[in-house]
Amino acid sequence: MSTIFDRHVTVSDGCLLPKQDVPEQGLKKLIPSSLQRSSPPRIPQLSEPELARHYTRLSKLNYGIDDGLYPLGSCTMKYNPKVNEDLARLPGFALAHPKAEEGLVQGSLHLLYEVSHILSRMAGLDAVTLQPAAGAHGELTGMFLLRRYFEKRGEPQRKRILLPDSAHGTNPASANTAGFSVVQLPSNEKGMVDLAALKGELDSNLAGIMLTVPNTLGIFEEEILSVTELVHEAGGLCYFDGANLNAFLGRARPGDMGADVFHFNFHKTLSTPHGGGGPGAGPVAVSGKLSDLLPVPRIKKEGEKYRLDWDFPDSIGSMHPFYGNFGVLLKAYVYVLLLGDAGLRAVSENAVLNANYLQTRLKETFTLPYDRLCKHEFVLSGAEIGPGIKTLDIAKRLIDYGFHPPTIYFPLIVQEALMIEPTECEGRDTLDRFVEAMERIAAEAGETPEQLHTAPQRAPVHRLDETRAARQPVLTYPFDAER
Amino acid sequence: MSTIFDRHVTVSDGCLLPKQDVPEQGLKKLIPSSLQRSSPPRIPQLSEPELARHYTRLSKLNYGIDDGLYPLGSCTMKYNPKVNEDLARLPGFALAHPKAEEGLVQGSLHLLYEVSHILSRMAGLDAVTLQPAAGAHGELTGMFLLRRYFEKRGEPQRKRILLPDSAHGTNPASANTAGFSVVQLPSNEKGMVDLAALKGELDSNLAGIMLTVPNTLGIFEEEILSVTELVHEAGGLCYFDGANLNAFLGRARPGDMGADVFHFNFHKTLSTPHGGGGPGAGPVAVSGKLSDLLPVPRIKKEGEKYRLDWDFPDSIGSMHPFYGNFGVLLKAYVYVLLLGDAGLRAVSENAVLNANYLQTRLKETFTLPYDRLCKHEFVLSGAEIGPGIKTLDIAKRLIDYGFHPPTIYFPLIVQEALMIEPTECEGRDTLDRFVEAMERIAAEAGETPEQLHTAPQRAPVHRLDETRAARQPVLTYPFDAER
Amino acid sequence: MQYVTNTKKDREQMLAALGLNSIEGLFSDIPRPIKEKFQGLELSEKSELEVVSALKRLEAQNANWENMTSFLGGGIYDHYIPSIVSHLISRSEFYTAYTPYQPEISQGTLTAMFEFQTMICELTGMEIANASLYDGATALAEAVIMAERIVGMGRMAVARSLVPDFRRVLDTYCGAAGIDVVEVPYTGRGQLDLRAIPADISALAIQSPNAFGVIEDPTQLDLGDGLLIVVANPISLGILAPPGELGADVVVGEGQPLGLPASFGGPLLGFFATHRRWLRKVPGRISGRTVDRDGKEGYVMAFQTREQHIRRERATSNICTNSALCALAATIYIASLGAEGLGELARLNLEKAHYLADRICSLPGYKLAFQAPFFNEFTIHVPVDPHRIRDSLKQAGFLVTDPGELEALGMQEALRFAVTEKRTREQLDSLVEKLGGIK
Amino acid sequence: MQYVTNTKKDREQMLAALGLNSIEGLFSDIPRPIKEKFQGLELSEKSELEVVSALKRLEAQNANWENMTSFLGGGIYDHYIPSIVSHLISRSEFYTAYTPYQPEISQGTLTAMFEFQTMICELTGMEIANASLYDGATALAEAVIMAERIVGMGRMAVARSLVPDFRRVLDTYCGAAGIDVVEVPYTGRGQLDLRAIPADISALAIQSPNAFGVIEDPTQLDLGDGLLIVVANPISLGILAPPGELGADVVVGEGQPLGLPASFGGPLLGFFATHRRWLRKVPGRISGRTVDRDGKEGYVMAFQTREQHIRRERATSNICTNSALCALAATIYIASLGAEGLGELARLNLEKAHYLADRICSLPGYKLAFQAPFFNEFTIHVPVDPHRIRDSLKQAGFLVTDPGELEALGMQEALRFAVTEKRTREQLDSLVEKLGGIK
Ligand SMILES: Cc1ncc(COP(=O)(O)O)c(C=O)c1O
Ligand SMILES: Cc1ncc(COP(=O)(O)O)c(C=O)c1O
Repeated sequence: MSTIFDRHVTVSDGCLLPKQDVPEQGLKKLIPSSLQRSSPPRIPQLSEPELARHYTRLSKLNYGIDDGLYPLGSCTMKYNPKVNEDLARLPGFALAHPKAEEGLVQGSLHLLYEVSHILSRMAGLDAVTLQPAAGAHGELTGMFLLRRYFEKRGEPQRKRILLPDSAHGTNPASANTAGFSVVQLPSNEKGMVDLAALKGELDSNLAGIMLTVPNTLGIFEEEILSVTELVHEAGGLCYFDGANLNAFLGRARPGDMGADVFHFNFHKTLSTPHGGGGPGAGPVAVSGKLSDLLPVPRIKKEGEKYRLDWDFPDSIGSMHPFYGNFGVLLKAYVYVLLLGDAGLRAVSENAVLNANYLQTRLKETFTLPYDRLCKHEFVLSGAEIGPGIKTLDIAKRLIDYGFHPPTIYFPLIVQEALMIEPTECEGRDTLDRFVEAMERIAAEAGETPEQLHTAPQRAPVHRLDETRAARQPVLTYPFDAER
Repeated sequence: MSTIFDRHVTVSDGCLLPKQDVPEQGLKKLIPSSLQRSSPPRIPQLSEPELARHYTRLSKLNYGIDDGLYPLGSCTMKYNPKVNEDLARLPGFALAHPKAEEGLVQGSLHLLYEVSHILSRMAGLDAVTLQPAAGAHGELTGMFLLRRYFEKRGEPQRKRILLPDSAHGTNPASANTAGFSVVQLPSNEKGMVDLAALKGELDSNLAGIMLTVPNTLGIFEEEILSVTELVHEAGGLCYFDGANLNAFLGRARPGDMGADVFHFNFHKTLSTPHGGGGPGAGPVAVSGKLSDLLPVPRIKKEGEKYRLDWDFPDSIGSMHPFYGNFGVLLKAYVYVLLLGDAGLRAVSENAVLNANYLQTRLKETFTLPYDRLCKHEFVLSGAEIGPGIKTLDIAKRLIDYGFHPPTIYFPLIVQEALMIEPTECEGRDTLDRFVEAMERIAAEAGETPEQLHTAPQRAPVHRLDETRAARQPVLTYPFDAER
Repeated sequence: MQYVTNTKKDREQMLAALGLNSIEGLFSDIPRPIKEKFQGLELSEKSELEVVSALKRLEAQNANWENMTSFLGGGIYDHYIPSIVSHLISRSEFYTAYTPYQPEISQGTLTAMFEFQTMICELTGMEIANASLYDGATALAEAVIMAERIVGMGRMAVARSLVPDFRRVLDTYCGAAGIDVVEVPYTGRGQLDLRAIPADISALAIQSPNAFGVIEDPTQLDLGDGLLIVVANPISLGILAPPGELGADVVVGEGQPLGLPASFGGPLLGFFATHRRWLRKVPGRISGRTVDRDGKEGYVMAFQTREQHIRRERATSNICTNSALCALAATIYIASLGAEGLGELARLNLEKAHYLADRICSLPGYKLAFQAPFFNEFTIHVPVDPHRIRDSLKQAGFLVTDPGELEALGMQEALRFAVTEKRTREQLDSLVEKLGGIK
Repeated sequence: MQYVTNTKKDREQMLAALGLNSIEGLFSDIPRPIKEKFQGLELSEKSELEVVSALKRLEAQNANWENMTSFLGGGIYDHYIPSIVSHLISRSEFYTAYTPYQPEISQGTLTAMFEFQTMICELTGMEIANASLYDGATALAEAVIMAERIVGMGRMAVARSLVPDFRRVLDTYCGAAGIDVVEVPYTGRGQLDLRAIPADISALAIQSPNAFGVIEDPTQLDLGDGLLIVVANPISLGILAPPGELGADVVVGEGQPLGLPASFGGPLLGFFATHRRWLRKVPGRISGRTVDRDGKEGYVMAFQTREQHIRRERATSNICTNSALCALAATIYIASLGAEGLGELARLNLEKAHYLADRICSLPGYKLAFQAPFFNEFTIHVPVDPHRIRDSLKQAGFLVTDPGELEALGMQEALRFAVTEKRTREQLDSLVEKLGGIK
């Protein structure tokens, strides 16, 4: 893939920038020479036509949601409504400066206020911070809240966080960053939290548990109420990772399951685009006992005016320089307004229906380690499908069939995992075509395994050598190297 | 290529449209049943995700300017600045209704007024109508003007229009539609108007001549001043087709060459997108003697106010229901403001340089029937490049090399014509790659002609059977046919 | 200049390759007197930032259109355009492509054209449609020219109730093409006066709903050899009988209501549908299905022989560039609604318009100008100088069409209101309230 | 619901295939008490048209930002964003894609990430950079955490002249991570007080230009084992020496000035650059070049082993989703300017800011708060209550930052002005005129 550094350098003759309209004093006079740049950065300028072509070409090397099924488990790759994009670009919103006087940004504050309220109702929890910029950032916020909570209660020794072995990797990393130690809980044969094991970990150093509901196997913890009750009885708090909220949107609320902290993942559940890796939004809702600890500033309504409220002396501080990812929050707000309660229910209905339909059809061909009603996703094992065939091979071969592969090798408790989440947006036709491709791949695995090993063949590049990237790291353009 | 009619039909459960908020009276009461539709149109509704995917997929079957070189001769496929698109969508412009009171649309009228003035200066002519929606529409407007002019002068017998044999097909068609009879003028060995032949046609039935400058061979008529003088002396008028204005933008003006009528082609010269076949704009500039005949309404400035002026009793009428393609005119206005005089000169400089560079390099391999300095384009012949190879084969083979083919089989006076126009936007790198591809194709034509006959191989479809489309026309979706 | 890719060095090298030592050498073929007369625009190059500001200043000279409540209509309507339309037509592969001369790399445009043709046929009840014309008015003019070619009477009739914008264009074309135009009056119900239709015409052109908003009933017409051309509002066809089923020979119209902004009257979208037997007489581009070398389905521009490139002076019309991107927008718009949505949309318009009409008629002195069915637009006889009403309404942000337009059609003391799905009951009620206050 | 593709019939058939007879059967695993407690939002489904209107009404509750003349800064600046940036990042293949877990069909994102990393290294003078973090403030916090992991002193120092938004986040992270934060005062020139730097720190964090707009000179610093972290304004690096050349060990900052709208403070773009030797300690995604089976060049996410998926609790950081699309915007923005354009842009900012500063200082009682070099932002000592000045300016449409922000940093009676290339001389002059009139 050629980069812009490989391209023709244009020295623009014309004016891209306005002409200087004030008398110039000169760099020499204004900046001490020791603080001036001595040589220009090695950055080419492309003519606009070339710029357009370069990035149009790059875009075509990508696979997006508008290109087809994107069944990345745990990622909820649903359609990103176009209207979201337009509204986030309205100049009154896009140009508003975060340091403007409150009187100039009443509309923006009002919107944030509404979003907080909607989220708090959705979560069934008392208060919300909109600051976290992604799911993992929400987790970190939650962990900071727990830490502060126990410090305030005079229980600073509560430093153990329980985590099912099916948890997403960001959970332990977040807990760790906040100074907690992580204890892994084994899952039982149903893929759920093992209550006996849980009971064995309930001591006075327990800070809490981090759960994903439904869990990363796509299974709803049947004993969820017992789990949260046990943790609460032991003086701990329950953190819920909301990555999988799509499964019960419009039907159930984490607060009613015993959650004390819950993070939303807007770029999954609430239709905001993932942008090739962000920006996202990971607002956090908390139960009453944690609400005074939330980050500042918070948005407050006084009469008909909206204000920033800094007056929370127990607050953990700030997780974001301003009020969270406003542009992303706006898109989710639009989405919720469009859907309303009925639309939200339709989401979970179709998401779960699609997942179960796929699960039922695919388990004929692939191993389904936890065979039960699933929610919005399910996890197959790609092991033993053919001689020397790995899940990676299956994934790459799916590319040849025109599909984005599922999430692979996660959760860790399933060998050669294939984690499949179709979302509510896919229609039955697409699901049937996907099943057909998977069945053909299973057949190929036995008959023509080379086709899998050498896949993808129909992608812009063939299989890439990830090991080499780590062993011989080339992380910036090698200007000086002979290419 | 599957159409939306092949796709899954969705009955939307939700609301795409707002709910009815007035008391309903019912169709039955409001519309006589004989005037009601008895069965619904066979039009599927797609869910928005499916809609997005269908048209995203279709878009990827197209080749656009941002995908690479697009050397369609006579079409001036230059880069379409992105900022044009944004500004045409500004709500104050996009929402303005053409029947609004003048006071509500002063900005729109002002813009149109400015555009007229710029065009009149660019053409070196006195007055302008912005109504024509495309080049051919400009031609028709021009022909209507000529007709009216001679009627008014009491010379209704002037019905003969002279046309070089290199003229674009719309020229005779337009002249014809306006009731003129077309006389074809042979080109001389230099590819220019044959003065002797011209002199032979100058009689009292002469209405005028339609010229393209530079002509469709990309050659500037050296004797242009003699040609226009001769026509004028014979009592005729000179129509200039402005499709090729890019060749002398910022350097010369049709009015100074003797033009009485000149049409601009915005979607060629002035950077407005071609949209896969429009919308365009084809404003017409005229010399003083024709200015009272221009279509109404015209835009007038009175003090600081802009008005629509209907008061031209000699006007031919209206060529457009309103004021022309405002959105397109706006984009060209933006383009001209961005470029200024220096930028316009840079356009013709680079357009002509690129064309001559390509001509010089390609004539080594291909026949160049008129070998001289060209302007913005030139015409090769694809004849005799290999056994049984036609220009069509060369064009299709270029697709395999990733290029859009040139215009082919036009102008008619070159056998197996390949009409190549690189525009100012292309850089030398791209031109060199194109030359290389053409040279390889020439080699293949001798060595592996099958590769040309069966081209394209790397397009979404292979060579399409155009004859069949005419012999067995399928022009709408065959709902009833077994597919 | 940011749109030029060659560097100064490139240019020097390329000139050298041409054996030239200056750019002027490239223009040596332009006669000196011409070059000497040249005058520029006296505009300096500007940055994008400056031009954006300049255009926003111009925009600000317009009224704030987002705050206006529009009842303007007469061909151009204020319908809601779903966001997806603009997103999809903004894919550069669509909007920067040329006319699909090379079908193998233009299947996107050609497939969409085919879809558009099919949709227009479904809506109008005709057998074939072209891929677009400039606008509805020129589409009507082209239809008349086609009719004249087919029937050859040298004259045509047109309903007086045709919107004047169309009429002007029609007259202009007919004038130049030597076709006489005879006007047919309307009855007291605002409909075509069937008794006044002249004989020996190549075509009769009517509009339905017409300039007064009234729906015409052409079922009783008998034109002999003459063709019936119907100008239709495509949105109304969600519930109204397709003109093809009512006897139309050609159905044309303005496609702006199908997902295009008003844009001060352009670009627009002409559609054109007719009988299959006149296939080779239809102006404009047509996409047709065919197969490739391997038998795979694909689309091409069919019947290019009708066009100028090949037959030149015998071409069916001079249409080359037309309104393809607008047709694509309309196609996506229609597909986003589907048959059901189109019906629902039409009903929203219909009911809202009738609600408003009823409310207005409850005001003393206001009454419907015509007792005839209408769709989303209607004409009201008003008890006060309509120009004054229009002015007062404007102050309140309500826009209605110039009564002068109706006066020119013989309707004094009248105003026309168009009501789309965008108008809320609240807006309708407050319009009525405002009207009630005007004395 | 328009985003669901299954029809009612599809759903029935699929349920049947599952052996279920109602949708409720799909949710039988959710304990009944939970379902019984459920309460909805009490929001009905709305059409796009209604939601667009609702959002425009909210927008109208904001000031008309297009008419404001902004001198706001402090991290978020009002630079011009070329139109092409938004067009290109709006290609759905870019903005709807997930993190590039499958590199073979994500080369667009991965190549652009690689370009971004290269550009950041070129601008900052560092060897490696990551592909983005949430924002500049968390990037600083991550840098401190990395420094603590490397040096392990348990405390860090921070310049008092760091913008408060960054400081709050830094304090929050350090508090939770158990890192003590020591504040280093500024001198009378508004620069870091070199004599007040504590010993035994894992890192010193400074900002340049700092919260007063003053450019720091870190060349004389000696931190022992401690790392120097510099928060930089990327636009200033078009003319200012790269921090890497001045001794920085980590350079972080807010990328918003590189082509992102202010958007009320988010989404933003954190950048992070450091020495190659700490490659495996860097938080966030990194794109690396490799080859495919055929030796063709391509890109992958390198060093995923640092990340949570693999090493879980030993992960370098918990960053997963970051700010990829903003980084793409910045990449395109930078490429549209190139090195020359970046220099020109920086000079425009610099000169305009100095022009304004000079003009303001010509007013009686107004003077620069600090005699030190600045870039496009500066602090002025004012003779009138700065809050009152701010209010009066606001009435005239001129926006400046709350003086409270400076007061919290120990600067009384002061105002800060940021000046970008968007400000015209006319605007600057009228600001000065307005200021002169405030008594
Ligand atoms: C279960 C789960 N938790 C947390 C995360 C982290 O979310 P983010 O990427 O928004 O930081 C993810 C993302 O993949 C996830 O799937
Ligand atoms: C020389 C010439 N004249 C006229 C036209 C017709 O212009 P338009 O397609 O805008 O109607 C063309 C278009 O290809 C052309 O090349």
